[in-house]
Amino acid sequence: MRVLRELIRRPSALFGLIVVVLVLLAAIFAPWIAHFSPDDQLADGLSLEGAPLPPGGGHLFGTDTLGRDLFARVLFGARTSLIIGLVANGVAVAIGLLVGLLAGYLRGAAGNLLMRFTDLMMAFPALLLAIALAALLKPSLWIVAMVIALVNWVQVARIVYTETRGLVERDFIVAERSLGAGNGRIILLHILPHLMPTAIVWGTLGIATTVLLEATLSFLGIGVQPPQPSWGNIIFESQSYFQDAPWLVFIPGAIILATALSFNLIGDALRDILDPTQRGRL
Amino acid sequence: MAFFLARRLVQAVLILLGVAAITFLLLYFLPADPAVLIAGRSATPQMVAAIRHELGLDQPLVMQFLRYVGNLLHGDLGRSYTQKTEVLPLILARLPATLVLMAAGIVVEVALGLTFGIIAAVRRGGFIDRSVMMLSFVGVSSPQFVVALLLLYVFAATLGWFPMSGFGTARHVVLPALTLGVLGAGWYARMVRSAMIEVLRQDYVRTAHAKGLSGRRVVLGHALPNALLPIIAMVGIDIGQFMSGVVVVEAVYGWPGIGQLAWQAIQQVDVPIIMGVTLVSALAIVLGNLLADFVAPFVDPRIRSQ
Amino acid sequence: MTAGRGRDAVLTVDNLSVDALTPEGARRVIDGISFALAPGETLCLAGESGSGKSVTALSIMRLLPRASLRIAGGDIRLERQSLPRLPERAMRDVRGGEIAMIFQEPMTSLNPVHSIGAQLTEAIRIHQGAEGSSVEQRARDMLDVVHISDPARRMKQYPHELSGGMRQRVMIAMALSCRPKVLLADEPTTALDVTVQAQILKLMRELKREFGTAIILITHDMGVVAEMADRVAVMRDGRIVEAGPVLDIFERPQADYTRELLAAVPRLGAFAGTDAPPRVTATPRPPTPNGEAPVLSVKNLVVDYGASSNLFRRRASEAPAVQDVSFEIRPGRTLGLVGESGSGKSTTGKAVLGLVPFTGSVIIGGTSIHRLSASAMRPVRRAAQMIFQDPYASLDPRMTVGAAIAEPLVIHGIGTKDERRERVASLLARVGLEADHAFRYPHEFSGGQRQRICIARALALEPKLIVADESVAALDVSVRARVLDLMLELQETLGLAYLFISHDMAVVERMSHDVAVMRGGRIVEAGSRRAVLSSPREDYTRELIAAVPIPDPRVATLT
Amino acid sequence: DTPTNGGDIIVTYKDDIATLDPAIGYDWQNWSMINALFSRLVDYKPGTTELGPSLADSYDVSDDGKVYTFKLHPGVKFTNGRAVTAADVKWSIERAVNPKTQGPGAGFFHSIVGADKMTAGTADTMEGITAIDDHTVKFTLSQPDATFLNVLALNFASVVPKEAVEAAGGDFGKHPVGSGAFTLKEWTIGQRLVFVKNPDYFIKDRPHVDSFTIEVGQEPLVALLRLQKGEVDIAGDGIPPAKYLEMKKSPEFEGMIVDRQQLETSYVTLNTQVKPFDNAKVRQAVNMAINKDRIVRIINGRATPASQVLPPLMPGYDQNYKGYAYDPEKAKALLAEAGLKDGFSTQIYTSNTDPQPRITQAIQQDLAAIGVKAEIKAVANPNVIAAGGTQGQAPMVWSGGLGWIADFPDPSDFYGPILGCGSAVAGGWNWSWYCNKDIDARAQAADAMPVPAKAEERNKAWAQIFTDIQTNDAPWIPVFNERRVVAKSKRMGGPDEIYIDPTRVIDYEAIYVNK
Ligand SMILES: Nc1ncnc2c1ncn2[C@@H]1O[C@H](COP(=O)(O)OP(=O)(O)OP(=O)(O)O)[C@@H](O)[C@H]1O
Ligand SMILES: Nc1ncnc2c1ncn2[C@@H]1O[C@H](COP(=O)(O)OP(=O)(O)OP(=O)(O)O)[C@@H](O)[C@H]1O
Ligand SMILES: [Mg+2]
Ligand SMILES: [Mg+2]
Repeated sequence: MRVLRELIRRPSALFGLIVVVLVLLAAIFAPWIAHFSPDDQLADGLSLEGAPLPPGGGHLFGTDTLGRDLFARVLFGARTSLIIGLVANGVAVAIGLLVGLLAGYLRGAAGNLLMRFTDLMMAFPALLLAIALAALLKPSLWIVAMVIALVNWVQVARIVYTETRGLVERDFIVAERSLGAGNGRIILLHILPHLMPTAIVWGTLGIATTVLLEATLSFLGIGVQPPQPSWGNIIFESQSYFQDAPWLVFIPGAIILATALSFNLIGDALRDILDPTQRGRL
Repeated sequence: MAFFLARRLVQAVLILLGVAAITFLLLYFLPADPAVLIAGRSATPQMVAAIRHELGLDQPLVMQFLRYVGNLLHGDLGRSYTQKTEVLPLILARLPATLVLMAAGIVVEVALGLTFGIIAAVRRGGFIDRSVMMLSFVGVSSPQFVVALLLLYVFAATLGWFPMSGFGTARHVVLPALTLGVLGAGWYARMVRSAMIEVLRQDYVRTAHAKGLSGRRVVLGHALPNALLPIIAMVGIDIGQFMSGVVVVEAVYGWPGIGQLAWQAIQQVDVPIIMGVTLVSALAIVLGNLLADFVAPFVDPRIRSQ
Repeated sequence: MTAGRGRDAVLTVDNLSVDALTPEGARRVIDGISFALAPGETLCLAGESGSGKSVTALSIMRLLPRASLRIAGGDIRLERQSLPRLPERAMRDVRGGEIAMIFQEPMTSLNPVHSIGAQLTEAIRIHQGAEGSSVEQRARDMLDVVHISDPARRMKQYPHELSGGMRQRVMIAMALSCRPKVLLADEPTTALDVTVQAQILKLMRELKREFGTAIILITHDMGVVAEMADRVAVMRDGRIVEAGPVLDIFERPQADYTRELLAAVPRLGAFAGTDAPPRVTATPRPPTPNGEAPVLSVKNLVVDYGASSNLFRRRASEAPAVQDVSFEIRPGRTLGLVGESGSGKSTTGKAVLGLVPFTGSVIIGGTSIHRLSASAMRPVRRAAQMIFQDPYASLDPRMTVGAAIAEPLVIHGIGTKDERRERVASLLARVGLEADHAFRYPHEFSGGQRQRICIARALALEPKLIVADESVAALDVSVRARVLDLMLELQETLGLAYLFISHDMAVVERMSHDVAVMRGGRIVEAGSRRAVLSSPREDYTRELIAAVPIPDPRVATLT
Repeated sequence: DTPTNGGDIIVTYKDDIATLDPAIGYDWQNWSMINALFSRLVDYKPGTTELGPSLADSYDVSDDGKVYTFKLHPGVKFTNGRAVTAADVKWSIERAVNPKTQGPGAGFFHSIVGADKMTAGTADTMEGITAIDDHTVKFTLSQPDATFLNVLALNFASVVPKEAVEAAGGDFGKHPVGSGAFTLKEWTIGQRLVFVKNPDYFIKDRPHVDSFTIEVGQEPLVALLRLQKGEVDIAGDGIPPAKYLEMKKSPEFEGMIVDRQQLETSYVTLNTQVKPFDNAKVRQAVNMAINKDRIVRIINGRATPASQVLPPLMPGYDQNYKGYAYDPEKAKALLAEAGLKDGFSTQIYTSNTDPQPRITQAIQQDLAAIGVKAEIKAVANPNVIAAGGTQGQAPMVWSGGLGWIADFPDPSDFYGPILGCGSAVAGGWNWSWYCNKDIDARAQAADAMPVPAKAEERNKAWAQIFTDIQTNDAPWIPVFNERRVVAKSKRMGGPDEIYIDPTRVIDYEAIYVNK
């Protein structure tokens, strides 16, 4: 409650909060908000020559190259993209945190092994992994999310590893050990909270990139399968139309940007609020 | 140092072998059958079988892999299924362009990232800081294809300042490098900013001020060198990314880099090329990290004596 | 104000006020202070932590953090020039050129990525406009002046390759390289060994004589004040409560606060001839039970950091950090461990608690802890606790103080939530804090309070033995006195045994029953406090004792 | 207007040029380049489907249609200076058939005696080809083959010099030597190929341009921009959908767009071995469900809705057959008849390059309207091919992007490899897995009819075969016949059909620059 109050007090965080809430509402209530089905290729959705219709008239955001209502697609796409951006990216950050933390904390063979494994994964072109998984698994939204998580955790692990190495040397960790605290307790209560700023940066900056990555994957056939919309594949499908039908690229683009930015604003604010060392300080 | 390098080299070789093994295994499970693709649509099953035999695809997976590694040790990456030629020359022919673009892209990225990151850190919390952070978001959330084409329309097609396509002169590299740089600079700006904020509150920065140095000199001469380590690590990572992943920019600017080769190979499931590019990019990543480790002591003398 | 505020003052601070900007509004941290500094004079700023000493110095340099501190009124004049009104460009010439400053932390005040030479010559280049080999020569000369051997080689070295004392000398060389009129020294020796501190103080006096530099020396060590000052200004809560010539201050202190400050200063030799630490309370202490079994018994302890090897690297270290150390401590007694920096004191302390791998035997309360598994070690931990040198660093900044104190109880599964809460409250009370402090975070406390929190945490498990590693080094005199008193009181009431690690001889004298002197990883001399301090057998011990500044301006030890 | 000689032109493509080895190259980019580098015994007249003499001045067919004897044009030389002989012809075709060559054209030569042993790897030569003397070569077929001359006009039948192939050590595709209109002067991998005029070309007054340069790695959108600025003469990949309408309408591009029919049909295969498509009623029903007009609209009218397997330009195309009209109601009724009143769920495979996934989505929507839920599988081309060629795997495959463009203008090319029993095998291209023994027999009979003697009758027979297949069994949904679109600069001369040649894609021999 206190956190929420503090969030609302900051104008930038408030803005972020409003956008995020709007996007969430849009995702949840998409069927009630949209006048059209996102998959419905409307008979009058294309010009006679087959060109998409610009925003205005019956279509708030215009139509896409198949004559579907873009507004409806963006609304329903929010569901896909939020899952990709939040869940997939979140899982990636979580795995990265876990592996990096363990590798940095556990010294000796176990830590070394973990880090070498990370090196190996790092040296492995992400796209290839995705394609191979595409062939092995039946593509679905959740598989896509998993693939993205598998591809993206490595760099987080790297950074977390370095940071953990620094933290472990700090006196208060030694102090905890002298009190008899077990590894689990030290990791969860005393190291993890200090890694949150990094997690927040990667968690928020990563939203935009993963949403776009999903589009690349769908191009390779492992993304969400058509006609299911996602912000990424709306852009990707029609990026060559950016001159002739700019709304197809720039509307979802702006929405991705605003969403990622809003999460970042909230993240930044949360970091300040939750970090007690910032409180009462200037 | 020599010992350290030797150890890293052994590690690098192991990593490459690991990458080769995993890649091989993954590709083995792809449904596409190269023999069918080669034999063409007028072929009979016997012809397909004959070609499969020619390629050694009728042998067990382990044998195939051992043969691949054996050839690898002789510098033989195999023959492309679709291009019907040795893979190594195909990759080598595209290496110069890739390296040029990589160097130029990283230079732009780092230059922009450093400039904006430093300004944001120095003006922390202010209007400039916020604008820079906002821009960094625009950078990371822009679709490459659109940015590349926009730059091309404006600076090449309309203004005619740069050639629209190709590779060769310095003017050719400007737009592709700029595209990559603009898009990648966001990450760098963020990293530089947070590293600089940390460094700027160190005691030695205060010492530098106390000496009477100008603000610029304190920031660039004393603070910046201390904030460079994470940036160098990131450049190391980037080297690998550039080695395999700048398909879109290469395509828009007609840049003869490895990315296009890799993309075509992926689209055509040309396994030997995919393997080759994977290994080369893994090698680049490993070398990139090695390079970062190698450069780090020059930036931070403390590492030198470890 | 006795010394000339007149025309001959090189630096005048006139009714200076500084505000801290907080979300709640401005808070005054310096409140109308005035003083003047004559050429060649040394003014010591003394006073407890947070009294505004550093802020005063930074105000003079105009290096206050812009976002949080602002000069609210008054004037600072360098000869005739008013510094607050100077344009930034002109101020840059003043900084380092006319007023130089050295900081408390020699370890972090030099830039780790630039060579000593580069950092030294930089200031000379800027302020003297000189170039080339003459600058180099000048820098080498300065290193010579501060008694650094082999200056030519040092110029090429980097800060991490130098010892703390050497780094502080480099800082001084840097500060003096442009012959400033005024030198601001903010706790320049607090982080250093007594022996090194003595050398640095001596150096500063030489330089003052040679260059005629006026010095503002900030310190909380009254020994240093007595040693160095011509005049003293005592600060408290942003005000100067008393100022005057050093003899007046020490012999005829006017303000109550000054008297308090002086009373709290431990003097080496004050308790010469007694065996036990002085009583704080009137209650008679129980006779130290001599026959009891030792709480801690250490035999042939060796710690070798370099010995850990892996598949790729096997390197025998030249010298183990701790070699063949043996001692024991009985309940209710304190063993003081002294020695110069790097002699292995902390390592010994950590080994005793099983925090670093070691060989030899360590027996705590009858249990040998060598190679004990984590779970088997747990009950031992209840009996032995540690208080660290830096209380701030040893508290998790993201945990409330209450949670930190309850932490050991939680770890060892003692009590219910409510019981633990009560326990925390009583522990806080015990170390002189209030119950509602439990909900605050470490950064909201002063240094002394933090150290008490650490003590409370260590006491939570009712240990038999506490290893106190430099646990009062970071505190200023008055706070230090309170913490030491508390520790003694706890020893008396709870029968605690201490392994008390310090490089401050006076403090060791104050606290210990027995003293052991370490050097190069070995114990060179050990025995009862009386024996070691009053009639040391080793030259090294004598050197250590001699290096301690005596808080009496009439006794000039370091000339 | 008569063609003028001279000029250097630039052509762009997005993808790399794979190989210029005539025994191997088999995609629409390198097809025309190989065609220009080499010569064959017979060849098509530019821009037509009419066969005529080339390396061979004349030929002779035995009465039973089994023996073909060719007389070589005298004095023809490879560009390495050596004269072309009958032995070269024999060796070149044997090479194309040999499995060691790993060429995709081997199957075309199946009717030559000895071809089966060669493809099985049990023989090194084919007794069906004999070099009688330096200038005479004789082919003996195991059965009459009406398309044999067409086969000899394929790139795979190009004549290559043995010594050059061997000298190249497996890399002949990068160092081609032939006797065609052009020679390859430079190949910078990933960047450009430069072809220059062969001064000794045996056909008089050919080619017209001095050289043509292929620039690869060019994004089609950018290629058009460069075309507009005059940096490029032919944008080989054509006009991407995003630009098509704008360019069509803009007067600026007047005369720069070539837009022509080709021998192509885009279709959906219905796997006759997979439930419920094993029921002909179901296949007919889905045929009626597809709104082809709308699909054509989605690709901006760059195609004509198709009613049957054969494209309109192909001999044997049945003008009168109208196929299945769009009628969702009737489709639903048919489904109900088949016992699928509530529809069913299935999958449709498609290539993942634009616009194929979009077209598939339109098909998906049409199917949904009759209660058929089709899940789209958009994957890379080789994976589509793999899925189609695996028994029982892909219920439906959209052929767009891998579409059947005829190898030669003969209806048989649309049967054997994609609808005949012989290709309904693992790894085959008959993705409907359609096998009708009766039809197979009729096809064999039609192919044995000698041409040109019975050409008319043969075409009729084929027309009936395809009509019967579609009316009775409906293994396909023919969706549209796509037109090819090429953009060229205004200075390029010549009729449209040499820029979209029915057999050569682009006829580099015939194109010229206006002075
Ligand atoms: N950056 C800052 N922002 C706000 N308040 C500050 C800042 N720095 C110091 N203060 C406040 O100014 C007062 C004086 O601090 P100062 O650092 O001068 O104390 P000090 O006498 O040097 O103490 P110490 O002996 O611990 O170094 C303190 O109350 C402190 O909280
Ligand atoms: N973690 C470590 N790894 C390697 N060497 C170490 C480590 N900690 C300490 N040392 C080395 O062991 C020796 C003893 O160090 P220790 O910290 O015990 O000294 P100390 O007497 O406590 O000094 P100080 O008064 O400066 O705290 C030193 O040479 C030090 O460099
Ligand atoms: Mg201070
Ligand atoms: Mg220590």
